[in-house]
Amino acid sequence: MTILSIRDLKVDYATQDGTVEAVDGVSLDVAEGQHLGLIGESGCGKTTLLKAIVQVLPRNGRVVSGKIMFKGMDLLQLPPAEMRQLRWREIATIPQASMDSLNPVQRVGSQLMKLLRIRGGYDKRAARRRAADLFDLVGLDTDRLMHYPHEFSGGMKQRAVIAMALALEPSLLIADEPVTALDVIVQHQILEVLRELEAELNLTVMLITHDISVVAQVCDSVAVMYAGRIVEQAAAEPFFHAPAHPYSLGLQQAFPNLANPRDELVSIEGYPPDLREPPSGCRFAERCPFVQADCHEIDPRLELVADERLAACLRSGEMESLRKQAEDPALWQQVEVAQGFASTPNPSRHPYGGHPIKREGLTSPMPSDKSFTPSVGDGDGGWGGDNGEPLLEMRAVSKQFKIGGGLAGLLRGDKEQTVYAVNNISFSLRRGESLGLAGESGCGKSTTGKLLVKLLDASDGEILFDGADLAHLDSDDLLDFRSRSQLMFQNPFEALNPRFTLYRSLTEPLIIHGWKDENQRLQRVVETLDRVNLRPAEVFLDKYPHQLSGGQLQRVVLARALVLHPEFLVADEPVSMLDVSVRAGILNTTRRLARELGLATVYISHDLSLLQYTCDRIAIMYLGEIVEMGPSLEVINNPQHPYTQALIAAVPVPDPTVENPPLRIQEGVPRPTERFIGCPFAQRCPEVMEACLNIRPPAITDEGRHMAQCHLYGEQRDSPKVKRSPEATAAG
Amino acid sequence: MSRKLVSLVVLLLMLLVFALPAASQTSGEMVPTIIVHSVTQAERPIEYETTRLVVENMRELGLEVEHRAIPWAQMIDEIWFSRTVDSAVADRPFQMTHWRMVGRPERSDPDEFTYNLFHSSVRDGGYNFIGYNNPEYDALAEAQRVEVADKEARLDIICEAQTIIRNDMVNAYFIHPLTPQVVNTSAFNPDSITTQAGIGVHNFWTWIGIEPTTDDKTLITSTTSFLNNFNPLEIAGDAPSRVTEMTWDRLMRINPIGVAEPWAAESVEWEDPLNVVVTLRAGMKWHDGEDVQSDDAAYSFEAALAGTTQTDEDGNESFRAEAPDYYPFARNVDSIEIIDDLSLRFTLKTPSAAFETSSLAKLNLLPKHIWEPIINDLLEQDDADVNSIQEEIPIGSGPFKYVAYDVNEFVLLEAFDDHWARPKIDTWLMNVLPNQEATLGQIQSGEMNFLWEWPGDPGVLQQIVDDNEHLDIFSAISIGFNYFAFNVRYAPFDDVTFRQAVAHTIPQEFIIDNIFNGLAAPADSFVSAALEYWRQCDDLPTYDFSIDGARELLASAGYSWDDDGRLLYP
Amino acid sequence: MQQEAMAREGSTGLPAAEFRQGSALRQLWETNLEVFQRDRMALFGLIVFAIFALVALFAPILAPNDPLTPLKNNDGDWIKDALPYWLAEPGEDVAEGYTNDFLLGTTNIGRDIFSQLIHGSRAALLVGFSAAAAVAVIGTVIGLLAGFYGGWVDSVLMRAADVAFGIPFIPFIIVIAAFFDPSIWNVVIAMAILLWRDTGRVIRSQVLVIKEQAFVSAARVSGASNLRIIFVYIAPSILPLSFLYGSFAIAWAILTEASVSFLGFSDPETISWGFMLQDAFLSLALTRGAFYWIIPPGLCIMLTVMAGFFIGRGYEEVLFPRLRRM
Amino acid sequence: MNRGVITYIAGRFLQSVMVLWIIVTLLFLLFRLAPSNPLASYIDTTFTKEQEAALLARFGLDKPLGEQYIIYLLNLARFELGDTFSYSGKSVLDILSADLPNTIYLTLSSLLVAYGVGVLGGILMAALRGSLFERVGTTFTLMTRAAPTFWVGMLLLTFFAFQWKLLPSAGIAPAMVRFRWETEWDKLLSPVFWRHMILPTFTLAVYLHGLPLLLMRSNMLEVLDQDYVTMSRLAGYSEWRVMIQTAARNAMLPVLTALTLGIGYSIGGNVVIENVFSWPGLGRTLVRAVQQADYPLAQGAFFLIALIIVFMNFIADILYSLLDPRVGASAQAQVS
Repeated sequence: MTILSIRDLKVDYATQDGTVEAVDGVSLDVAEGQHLGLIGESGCGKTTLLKAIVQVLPRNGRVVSGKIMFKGMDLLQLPPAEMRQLRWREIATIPQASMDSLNPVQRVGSQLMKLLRIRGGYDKRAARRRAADLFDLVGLDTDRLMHYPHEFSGGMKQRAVIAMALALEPSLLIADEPVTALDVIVQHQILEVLRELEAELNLTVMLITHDISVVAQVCDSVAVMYAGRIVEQAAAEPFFHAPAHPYSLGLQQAFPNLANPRDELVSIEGYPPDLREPPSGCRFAERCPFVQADCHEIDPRLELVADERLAACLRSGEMESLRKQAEDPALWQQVEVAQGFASTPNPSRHPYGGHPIKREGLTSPMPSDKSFTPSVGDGDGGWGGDNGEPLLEMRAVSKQFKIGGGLAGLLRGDKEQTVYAVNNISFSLRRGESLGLAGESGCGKSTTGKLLVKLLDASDGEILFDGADLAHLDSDDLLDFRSRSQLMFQNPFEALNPRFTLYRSLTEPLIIHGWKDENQRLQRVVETLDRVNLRPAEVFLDKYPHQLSGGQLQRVVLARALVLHPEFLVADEPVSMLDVSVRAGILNTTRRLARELGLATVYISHDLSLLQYTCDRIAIMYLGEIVEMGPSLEVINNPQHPYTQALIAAVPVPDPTVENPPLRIQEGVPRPTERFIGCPFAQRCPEVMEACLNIRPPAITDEGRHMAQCHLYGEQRDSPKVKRSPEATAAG
Repeated sequence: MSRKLVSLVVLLLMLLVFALPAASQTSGEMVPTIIVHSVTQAERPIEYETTRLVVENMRELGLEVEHRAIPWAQMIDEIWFSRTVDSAVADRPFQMTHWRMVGRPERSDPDEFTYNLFHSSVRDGGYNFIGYNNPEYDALAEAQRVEVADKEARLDIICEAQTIIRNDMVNAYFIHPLTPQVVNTSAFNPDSITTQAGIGVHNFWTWIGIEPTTDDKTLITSTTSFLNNFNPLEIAGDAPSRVTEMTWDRLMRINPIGVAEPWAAESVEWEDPLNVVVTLRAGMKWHDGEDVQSDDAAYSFEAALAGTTQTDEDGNESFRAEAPDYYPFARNVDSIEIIDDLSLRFTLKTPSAAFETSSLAKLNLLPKHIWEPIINDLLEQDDADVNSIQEEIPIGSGPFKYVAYDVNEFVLLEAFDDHWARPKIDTWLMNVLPNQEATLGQIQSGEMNFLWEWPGDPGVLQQIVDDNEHLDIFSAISIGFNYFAFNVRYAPFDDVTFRQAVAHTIPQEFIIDNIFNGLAAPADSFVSAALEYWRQCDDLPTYDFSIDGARELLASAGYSWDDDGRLLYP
Repeated sequence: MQQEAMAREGSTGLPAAEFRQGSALRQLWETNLEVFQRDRMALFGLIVFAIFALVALFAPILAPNDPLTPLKNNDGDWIKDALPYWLAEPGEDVAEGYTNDFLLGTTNIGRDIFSQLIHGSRAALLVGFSAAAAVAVIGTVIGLLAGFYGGWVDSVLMRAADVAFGIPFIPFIIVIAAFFDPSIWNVVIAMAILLWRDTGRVIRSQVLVIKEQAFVSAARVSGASNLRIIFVYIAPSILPLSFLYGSFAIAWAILTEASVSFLGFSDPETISWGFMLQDAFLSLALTRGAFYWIIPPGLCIMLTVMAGFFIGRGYEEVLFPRLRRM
Repeated sequence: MNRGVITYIAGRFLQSVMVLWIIVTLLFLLFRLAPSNPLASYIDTTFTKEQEAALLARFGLDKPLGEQYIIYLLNLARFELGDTFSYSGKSVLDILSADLPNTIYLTLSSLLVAYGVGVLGGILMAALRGSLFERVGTTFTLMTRAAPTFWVGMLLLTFFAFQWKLLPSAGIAPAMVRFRWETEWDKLLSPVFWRHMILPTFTLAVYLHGLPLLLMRSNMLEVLDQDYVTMSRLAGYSEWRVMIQTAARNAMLPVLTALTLGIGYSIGGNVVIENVFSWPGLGRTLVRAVQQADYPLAQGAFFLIALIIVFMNFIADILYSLLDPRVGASAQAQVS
């Protein structure tokens, strides 16, 4: 039975620069008990659709036409009071950024009880009982009912929000990006909770996400949105095995898959169309590798292409063969170079207009990639690569921070605390080599990155760069080091000075390093922009960061890192802020350039599949220590440390037929303010032995390549297991 | 004979002293910039405007003149404590300033002004801050004090003193203010209001004589100044002084025409120039019910004389009075003898014409049973005097007694039924109301029925009275006066001619008409026209407003002007 | 490769100098421009300031009479309390010979109110702008230093701010004004001593935010020195904030100057609107209902202060877009 | 209350004491090094050198500066503010303790009115954002903030007191009423007192309501954008509940802090209004003390106002940390 039926829904937003048709004729049915995953990249209208359903559109948004039938009622016709009654009792929502959805100044339990009493009609005692039950249901300790939201970890807040959503036993649950921005282990556990609840409560779920692997794990059917339209709708299994729309194909190919690694990821280059003036033909045509002439003219309708499968593509008939072609990343690559400048918030601002530059206009004066071939002994110096001595070496490096100290802290009554961010880590890196640092948030990987480029100084140990200790550089040497090492930042929207034109941002390092000749600087900047595939470079020079999209910005950030021709690059979560469809493009470019230029690279990411794709070696960090390190494939396919095993097991597989194994560890990294005598992971380790609690585990190496710091492989391997009560492993 | 000789010598010496600084000026030198002080416009607009006007006129003489308007507190520093080059608190001694003397009943006798303003002995720390030093004048000032019996002889001396001062032009007097007071004549019988010479209608005689026309026998007035304290041994601001005068009786009081007459004393008999017998009225009571007796009266003087002699490190003895404000008025008393319950005899150290006015009519009668313990206590302490005393409800024997007060807010008095001159009103209330708008609002609305003082624009008051039938304006020439004081110690004000020339730049009439709106009388002496008796002199010299006259005067004394019109010394 | 790129130079057709314009200053200018383009009220404020600035500049020309010298009639007497000619009924007390100059009548001692009003703009703008400049400069420098260097510098400066927050503002000015020669500069000095506190704190916290931003780290990684980071990266980002507080400071300064003048602690030789009101208050303009004397200075104060507020809010809306009207 | 909160409060308290000490020291230096003569108010015809010396001794002004400072600090620590120059037999504390309640009544009543109107107005403005009403309303509020309070007071006086004679123009009550008050209670229970309070309260409120209104409005706009507000909409709470219980409640926190701070600053800022309405409070006493050069009194009044401000700043910090559980020991209230 269909519980929710959307018919030809149109929603638009009035903005200063025109009307944006955010949802443009969407029709969708959700059957009772169905678990529908709605996927698409940011700005495709999926959240707007949700807001339209529950009618909380922002002031400038309005439903233009269409129907939203819920259990036979047209929600759009309901008086507001009745609609309000429906909310939460019938349709519950887990909003995006649900971490912030709890009132920060009210205890979580009170919020839950207030909901139960006001909306659910419970009396005080019943509400308290029910709240405790709900906490149980989502796996939260009932002692935490009287805690404030800020005392909860991210995963716990998410659980609490789920508990609230389920409080009034709704028939439809809409979850908007429920696991985004959570660590992989937490993510895994939240998904597990959702899965269990679906089964237990027979919920109808609509899950909105950009992450197809999440959908693969939780949903039984899928709808893909693109530019305000639904372009494909299908049951999960057929969808994942044989997508019926080029966009779905691209999405699927763009996702790195641990289990089934690809040599080159697919990137759907380009950007969704400007919804103020949507194209008359197929909206995906600009980015589609299979585009043909009529695609630009004819607007394809969502049609039944197979059993219970809907797709909106003129070439849906030839999908079988297109799927084959799509396997080849080169097909998509073609588009990468072709795409120029994306639409910007205010096209009137800059002289080059806001529309994608047509292919024919793109005859770059730079020929192909040929000129990028590194030449040893290049006059500029630094771009050469040799594989001999390590370029960089970390020797037993530690970093502590003190917080809340000082006179002011004393007066304020703060207690001084030490955070042990990085503990005794050692590794070395040769020119041209790439190393990945992985781990949950707070494991010290970003601190390590900052130590490597001397944004921070080590508290103990030595960091040697080309033989020189970073701690003892005089100002000339420091400047030299600065020209040879670079950092690429996580958030491209913050990494560039919003007040500088791109030219200014890119030329700054050159000015600092004494490039006096303006023309030489310009030349270098243009050349570097070309290298990162921002072409024609001249178009970008006088742009401001806010005029560019995230993907473009991240390329600029990369260009800035490379403009001095460094020898060493740290990339801190280079794509985590970007849409899946463009991630691959950045990664491909970075990886290609690193290889071509012989850069030594350190990638920092929470995403193992990404590291597997980009790195020669991977190091897994936990509480400031490297617990395992080795060649990427070795680490991924043959993890030794229980923590690595857990991390890998937690990564969702973008295949509904492969179910993630249950996790044996709990979420929740302890605060790094205490030092452990034994193994730092002992608290959470499923294999914990008595030795782990008291003796520091040794680094066990396998032929000098694969290292794991764990007692399981050392002399203490026979130490008795520690029996642990379930509570001890529970969240906390 | 010998005195005259001494005077002559001193005069010569003085001429020398005056001549020296004058000689030190090279002839033809430019007269330096002159700074004229006044208070700010916010404090007293009238004084500020007058000064501004005169400064403008002085510039016409070819002088560079700066008008320095500063708050009163700072003026004290720059005038009072900056008399000479050596003692100047500010970086220089003052040159010329606007100043004013307010009228008080005890100033009805010319002694205070005659002596204190100009006698050379009070040149360094006293009121002769202008530094006037004229032995001839000193002799007169001393002589008028001795002429107790012969009032006419004294008048001659006073007249001579006035002439000298006028000629020497050490103070350029320009007005005696007319103090305007507004009375609600629907609440009081206007005929029952007494005008006291030089003071106005807000005087003791009015308070006891004013007749209410309705059943509400309350007189409500207000002051813009401060109600700091009600202490019979402390001279505070104007307003509290008027209150203490109503609540503590005195042996004599200054009557409406400015002469001391027996009050709490039934009689005051001079046995000789040094001895006077005072007999109290019978049956007087203190507000607490005790009888007023001669030992109380004697104690009132003893309290004022109380003090300790201290010896400092150098062996110098100094006397520290417990009642420093009243000590000077009792200082001349050598001994007091109690004759019986109601009479007593004062023996003076030196004959004094002003004893009745400035001592018998000045000192408040104190209840000995209350004040003796207080004074004895104070004598034990080194660092406290009567100025740190405030009785909870003060006890006097005057026609009004205290009901309640709140410093700087109000004071509420009630007629004292046991007084032999019980007032016709029952209640007397004074509010502190610094806000003039509020004052006007209240007098119009009837919230207040007796406007006591008016520091603001007199024209406004006139308009209010014109607009309101129930209000009447009363005004009287004050004993006080406004003037410009010159620091005669230094050039150019050490030159009589120069001072006289400056006097010619003061447009007396214009000031009276325009700034005072006619509510002022021209002044030419420190003795007000209100004190008719003491003005029975030959006409004093006049200094008409005339810039040209002033320039001629300067030219004749050898001053000249340079090409830019700046004034040059002779 | 260099040659190749040199050769390309011609093909881009863009001389390097053209991109140099993308300086922080230009951006700052654009922010300022944006404030006044976006916000009509801010533009209104700017125009008000401009008009008053012109009036102040040309006050001696615009004012028909000297503001302090009483006007005299043919008899040489002061023309006191003359009504504005447009208020006076025929035959009423309007001064002969001056009628058309008496736009707003005269004071109780015959000063021309209109001329005072014009001259008053000088004091207001002088005090307003110099106090604002002092507050903004001191606050910005202190905020920058405290935020950027942290540690004991921060501790000392922020403790100083706490002290400044603990000192009552108007009483402080009164005491200063009473102790030193009355002058409009007392207000400026007192504001400079005390009011940097708000600016300083806000700028400090903003610097803390900017300092942690990736683009600053990026500059550091590129080898930029502390001074370069402060002046090239941080300062331009917080300057609009200084302007915001500066424009509010203009408003506060004008208001404060008026209050202090009203209490009688100002320089009587300097005509200001507050002084006029004090003069009116003491001269009982209220009782006489001389609204032509009371209303104009108050309106002028209100107008200039509002101008400061409007401009400040304009900056606020550009800097903190969340407050923007939707 | 846990240990952390207590150490936090203790720390803040210590800090406030330090701040106060610095202020007090500055105050001492300011008054001692002032150019005017401290004895100006004593000058009279009969003033002699000996008396001057005696006076200096009486007020301890003859001692070396360092000694004076120590004595001054010790006295302050015992809350002894010394004797006034101009009121015999009254200590500074006597005068100030009579003024303080009046200032507090005026401050509290005006803040109460201002914050009541401001908070409600702010909510209304936020709810009606973008409407003509909002635009006119905020502009009007800005106008009231831009108008000098004394001028507003003057105009109100002119109409309500002088022209229409509806309300009294000055003071806290006629003396005939006032002298019957024996305790503060008598005063507070007297309708006459409240009648006198109307105009100054209203004048102050006209000025003061702007801050809470604008603050509330912008806080509301900010809070309404927060996810937890969306969440409570999604949860089906009524709009009233969303606006008032969730949004307004959270938006109120900074306003409450501002109110706490406002008490301190208003007590210092009421000076002008107290003078316009002859309100016998700290501000009027301060101005008169300065005019009379009664330095101990001026210094005492200044100290008392500073003490209240520092104390209220302290309370605001504490309040903020108590009201908002997120503000841990390290956070600092950033409301000004």
